[in-house]
Amino acid sequence: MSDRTVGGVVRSAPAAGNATSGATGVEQSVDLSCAEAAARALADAMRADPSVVTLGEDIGRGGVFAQYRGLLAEFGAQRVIDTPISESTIMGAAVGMALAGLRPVVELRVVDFALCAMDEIVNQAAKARFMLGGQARVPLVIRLPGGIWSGAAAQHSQSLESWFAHIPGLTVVMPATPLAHYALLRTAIESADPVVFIEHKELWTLRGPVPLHDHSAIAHAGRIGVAHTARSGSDLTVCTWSRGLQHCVLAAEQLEGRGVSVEVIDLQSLWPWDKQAVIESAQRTGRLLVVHEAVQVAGFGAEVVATVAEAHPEVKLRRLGAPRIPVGYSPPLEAVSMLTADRVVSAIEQWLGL
Amino acid sequence: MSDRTVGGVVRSAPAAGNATSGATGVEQSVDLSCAEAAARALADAMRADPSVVTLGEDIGRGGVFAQYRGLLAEFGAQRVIDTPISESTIMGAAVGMALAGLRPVVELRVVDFALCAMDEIVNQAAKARFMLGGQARVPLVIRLPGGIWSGAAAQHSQSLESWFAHIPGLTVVMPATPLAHYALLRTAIESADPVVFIEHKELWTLRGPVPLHDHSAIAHAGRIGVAHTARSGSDLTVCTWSRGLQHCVLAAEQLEGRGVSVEVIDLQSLWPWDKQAVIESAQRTGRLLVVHEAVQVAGFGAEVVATVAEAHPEVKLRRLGAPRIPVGYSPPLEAVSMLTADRVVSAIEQWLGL
Amino acid sequence: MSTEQLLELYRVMLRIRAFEDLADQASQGGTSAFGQATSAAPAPVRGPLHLSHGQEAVAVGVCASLHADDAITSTHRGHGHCIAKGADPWRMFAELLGRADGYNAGKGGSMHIADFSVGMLGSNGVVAAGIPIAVGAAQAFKLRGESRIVACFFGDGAINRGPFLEGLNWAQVFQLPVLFVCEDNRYSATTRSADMTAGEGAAARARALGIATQVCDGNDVIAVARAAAELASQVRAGGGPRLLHAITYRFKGHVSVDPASYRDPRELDRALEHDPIELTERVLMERGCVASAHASKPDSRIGSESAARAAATGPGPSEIASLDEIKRHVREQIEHAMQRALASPWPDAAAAFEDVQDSGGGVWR
Amino acid sequence: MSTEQLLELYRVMLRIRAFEDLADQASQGGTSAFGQATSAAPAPVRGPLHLSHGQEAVAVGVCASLHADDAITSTHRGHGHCIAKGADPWRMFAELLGRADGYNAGKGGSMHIADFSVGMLGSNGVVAAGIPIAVGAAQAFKLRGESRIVACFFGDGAINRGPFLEGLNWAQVFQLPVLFVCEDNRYSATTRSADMTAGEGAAARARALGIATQVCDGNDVIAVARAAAELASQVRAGGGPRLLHAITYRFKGHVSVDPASYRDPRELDRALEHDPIELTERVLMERGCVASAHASKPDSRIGSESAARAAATGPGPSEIASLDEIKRHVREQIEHAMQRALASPWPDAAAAFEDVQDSGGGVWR
Ligand SMILES: Cc1ncc(C[n+]2csc(CCOP(=O)(O)OP(=O)(O)O)c2C)c(N)n1
Ligand SMILES: Cc1ncc(C[n+]2csc(CCOP(=O)(O)OP(=O)(O)O)c2C)c(N)n1
Ligand SMILES: [Mg+2]
Ligand SMILES: [Mg+2]
Repeated sequence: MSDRTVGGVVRSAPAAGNATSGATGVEQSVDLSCAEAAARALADAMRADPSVVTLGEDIGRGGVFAQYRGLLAEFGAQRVIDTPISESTIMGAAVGMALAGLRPVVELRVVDFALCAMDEIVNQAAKARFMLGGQARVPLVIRLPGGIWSGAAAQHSQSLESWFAHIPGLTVVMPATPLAHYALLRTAIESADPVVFIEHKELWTLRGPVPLHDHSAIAHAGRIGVAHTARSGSDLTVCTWSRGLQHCVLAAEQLEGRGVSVEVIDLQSLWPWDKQAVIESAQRTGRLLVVHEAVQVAGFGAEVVATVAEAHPEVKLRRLGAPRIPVGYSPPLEAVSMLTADRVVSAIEQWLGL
Repeated sequence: MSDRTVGGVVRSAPAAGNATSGATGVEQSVDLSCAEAAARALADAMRADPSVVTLGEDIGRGGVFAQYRGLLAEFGAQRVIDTPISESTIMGAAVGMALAGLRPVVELRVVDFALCAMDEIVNQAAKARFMLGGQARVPLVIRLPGGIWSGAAAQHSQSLESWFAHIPGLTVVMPATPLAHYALLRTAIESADPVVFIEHKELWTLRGPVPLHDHSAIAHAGRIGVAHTARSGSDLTVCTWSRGLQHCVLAAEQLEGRGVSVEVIDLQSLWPWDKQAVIESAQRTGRLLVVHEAVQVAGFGAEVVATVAEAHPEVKLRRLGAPRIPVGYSPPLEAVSMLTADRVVSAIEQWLGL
Repeated sequence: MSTEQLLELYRVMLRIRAFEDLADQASQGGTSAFGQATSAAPAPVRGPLHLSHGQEAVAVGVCASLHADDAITSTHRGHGHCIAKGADPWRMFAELLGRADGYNAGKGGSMHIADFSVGMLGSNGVVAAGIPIAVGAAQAFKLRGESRIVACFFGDGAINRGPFLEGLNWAQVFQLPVLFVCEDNRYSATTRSADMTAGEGAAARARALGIATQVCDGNDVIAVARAAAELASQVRAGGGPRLLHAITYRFKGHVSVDPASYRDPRELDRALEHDPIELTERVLMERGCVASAHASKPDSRIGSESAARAAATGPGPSEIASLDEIKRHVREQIEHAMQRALASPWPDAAAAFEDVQDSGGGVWR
Repeated sequence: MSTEQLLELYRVMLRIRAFEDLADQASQGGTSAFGQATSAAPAPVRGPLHLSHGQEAVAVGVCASLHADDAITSTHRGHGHCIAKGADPWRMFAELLGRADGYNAGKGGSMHIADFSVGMLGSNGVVAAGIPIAVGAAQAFKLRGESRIVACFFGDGAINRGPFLEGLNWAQVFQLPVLFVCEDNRYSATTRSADMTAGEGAAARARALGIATQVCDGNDVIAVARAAAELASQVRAGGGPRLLHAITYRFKGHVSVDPASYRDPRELDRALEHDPIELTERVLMERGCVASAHASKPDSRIGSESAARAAATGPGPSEIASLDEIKRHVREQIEHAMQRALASPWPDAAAAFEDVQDSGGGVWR
């Protein structure tokens, strides 16, 4: 991966945000890592709205992935709330805060630990507005670093987006680039209902341009429920999200050299998901491959494929997801669960009989 | 529903198990409710194996649905363990018991409260054998009354089977008749790995014959991963499970009168699921409708449909599941989320253009 | 406490009792559980109905110490808390009946009743789930510099769930304005809580976290009100959380259809001798109130117009009605509330798709 | 405690320290977290590696009170517990390196090491998750009438998670043979635990549940061993659970790549003066052991054959080596263990599909 351009973004070692200032002295665009984009989005939201607060373990020191860096210094401990190791109460208290008029942004470390707060996410946050008959709403964002984190093994590597997509009341967002990360997090914080915001752990250091001061570009990138066509093509449509985007774009580039034209759609949000964009593309190319890092069985790829299969039986359909095994620690075992560009290429080659 | 025969079983008011003794004095078959079948299965398993124990809230008084009735008196408080309201520890302790050589059968009241023990189910029970490199196994059964329970509203009515199907290490079983309940619970208790056993709350009083002393019949009914063809047909295949079976059989009966021949397959277990039986039938009829009470979006129906769509594009595919809304309390709202025979009939009528 | 104040608390307790008596009746046959089957004719109130008969003094005594803009969180057994905080019985009935005028528009039912207009942030179907929610609401109040406090009700069984520890620890660490109230009715569903609870219970656990506590007779509304007032004022003064452990007893089964045959009947008999309403009546009579006026002419104040106001504000000392009259008034009001609720329309099926979420609710957008 | 016994504890502490020193080196650049990026060349030990430098006396002192068939559960910071309970360092290294001979066949890594053959039931990547597991294992032992006990290790941060309350309450209610051990190293990842913990901590919370406790200097292996032995014998005698609160300090960052720049360096300096290994050396020297033998000829017992056995059984009183020699022996053993582990093969990719579950594992059956 190293330093090559992937999906319009460049991956490299972390560095401070590198502002490109125009002659007027107004920042036009900056190059940010996903972690920086995340911290910046939260800071901008907190500046804009005093009801935005953030809470979670260790965020005062910037969080495990530096995605909260600098916030405590600017906003103080009342709004950047370091918490005890109490996942149930981190989530439950956030629900209470939201019911009382705040907009909490909740950090749960990794999606695997959200399992310690599932009642609060599903039975409380997601359902409160409905169960209360609309008396109150729960505007909060649940940030869940997800996916395989090199060598972190089965309890720190899960992808559980299909769970959240199944739960009424939850919006599910999974950005794949620094721009999407910034823009979608801003929108998520503005949402009046709970948003599950899954951030891939291996994307934190991915860098790319974020036109912070181009409001229309940010607004455009921040539309929840709208997919992003990362690459156009005509032979086959690949639908993916989160870190899958990198692999799929690389795969499409490789296949282009062999005369196969692959369209790559980054779903960006799983609920609502951009059914229309996927169907339009799949009908045009005739083939849809859904690619995700999560376990394939009962993964969200099944929903995408089933939806298309019901309405458009003429589209040929395939999924590429992980086998139904826990993520292993050792490299050769972990690799079995990992998505790679090669795997995407092979799946397509096999399908097209190349 | 009341007293008519549904899927080979009769629903009626609860009564004591009614043994039909042959002339030899040997019980040949008994008529049991699902609750009685469940209690009987556990009692028989506990008699057969001293390492089987059961734990959960209120089970000493028989459990909320009488599905533990009589067990405390026979096996004592060491093996029928009334617990504090501590879902995390009910599950976590069961994992510890299993690692130490017992075979715990865990009661979590309703599947909704399993959300309070999700770390223990997913990160501990399901993954332990793998993470430990096979040093130990976790033979336990997680009993989760599931589904809509009339008037119990959004926090007591969920169907979350697709979650468990997504998690490596979990077997997922959902019986639909007293016989299946008895036989599959026996098999689940014998399994050396964790089994999620989801019991529909509105099936507890469903009665039907259970040939307790016909070992081969019990063994046959207790095969996990094997679907049961509840009704043969040639125009369309319906695949369902749990309480869906009742509705689908009734729907098939109604449609038969109109000349439509519907095959009804009761999946019985979602992992492993009987892909072969479903595909064989769907290829024969050319149409597959997957019916479940759970929310349709990212429900297990998506997995079934996607699997068939990938391998057999010639099969026409549809799903019938609940809308993506919390289950409401008031009858007209609850009804929106409820599966009924009429809904199944309408879905088929619409599809076939009747 | 003045006699007028006590009469007011008495009236609220009566209101809760009358409300739950009617709800109980309307629920019989409505839930299949505890060996009871659903009746053929569906009950007007469906689903599990948890009654607080015998526990009214806790709700009433605690809410007496709260201001209108203070908040409470409640449990699955929340009718008393709702009424004590000021919710209107007719809209509560409408909710139990699943009607459109219900507080939750028929979406929640008994276990989810809330009335945000009086600071009642919600009953909850999950044991102990209200604790972190209360704590978070209090943190919002504190962050905004408001003087509001939150009273957080939970049962004696709830103290064995993790969120009890987590929530109390959190409230103490952040010095939040929460008055925790353990309604110790001795039972966790069908199980004796004592058999499942290590140590001395809620108060001892709170003290181990440095939270000051009081233990009181939860059937003595004066004792509850006194303790709650003291603790609430400490909380309001910024002293961090406090916990009130109120010892009471659940007269009925766990849910309305539960015959509670697992209890020694004598245990109930003894408890009934300490009915919080009768205890209050005795005190009122000691203070000069009369049981019945033996007046044949009906008090003009009983008229439907002014009844609600009279019950809400209480009569002046010179015009104190007999306790029987008060009871009759309250019961009539509650019956009237039920009638009004029964006249409320069913919600539209389309409402099932409303208030789910804005971005892509139930219907595909 | 006899000098031989103390020497044995000393040796085990050294083994832990040497093990973690090598693991630490092998992990540098291996995890992207805390502002540290993964290096270009992947580290031999990947993933988060939590080191227990400075806490060795807790693991060693507690395990000294356990029998071979007793069990322990551990945390994400579990190397010390494993070694103290008798796990073999080479198979632990093999696990950290992800090799086929690892205790978990390379499937678990540092956070999941277990050795069921010595009663080590598992490290755990989820804070506090080991507590209910320990409690359940103890319940199994009690049910079968065995005299085995379970020692359950957890950190000071873990006491703010629900399972701590639930597990302790459960153990006390059922009077289970569990020795709870809170390893209080003052930090929860990058956060000072004191800032997030209400009240006096683990021991106070346990006492509120009626569980007897002791608090000890967790850097004094003799004090730990004494307290643990006393509590363990009470537990073994059927007295129900006990809790040991051992106060210690984490010398390194939260994970090996964490520079821990959030700490005052003087805090660490002060702590290093109470290194549990140095403290033990001082006691041993007071008891007549020498620091270094100044002997140029190497002790024959250092030979690779007998080294393992010698370290496991300890030399007789007449043949006590100098402390430096012991250190050297241990370090050589551990280096040897690492070498042996490095020679272990990688697991087959096919192993990823094994030990998932019998009914329908990863591959469609
Ligand atoms: C997490 C969870 N577990 C179990 C239940 C089922 N349940 C409902 S009420 C109850 C008993 C609660 O006891 P307590 O907290 O004392 O309240 P009480 O019913 O006595 O008012 C139980 C076990 C639940 N609702 N939530
Ligand atoms: C449920 C859960 N929440 C958060 C984490 C992340 N985490 C890992 S270790 C740790 C700190 C634990 O502190 P403590 O219990 O004192 O143990 P120590 O690390 O000090 O040994 C945290 C927050 C986790 N692993 N599990
Ligand atoms: Mg109670
Ligand atoms: Mg610590």
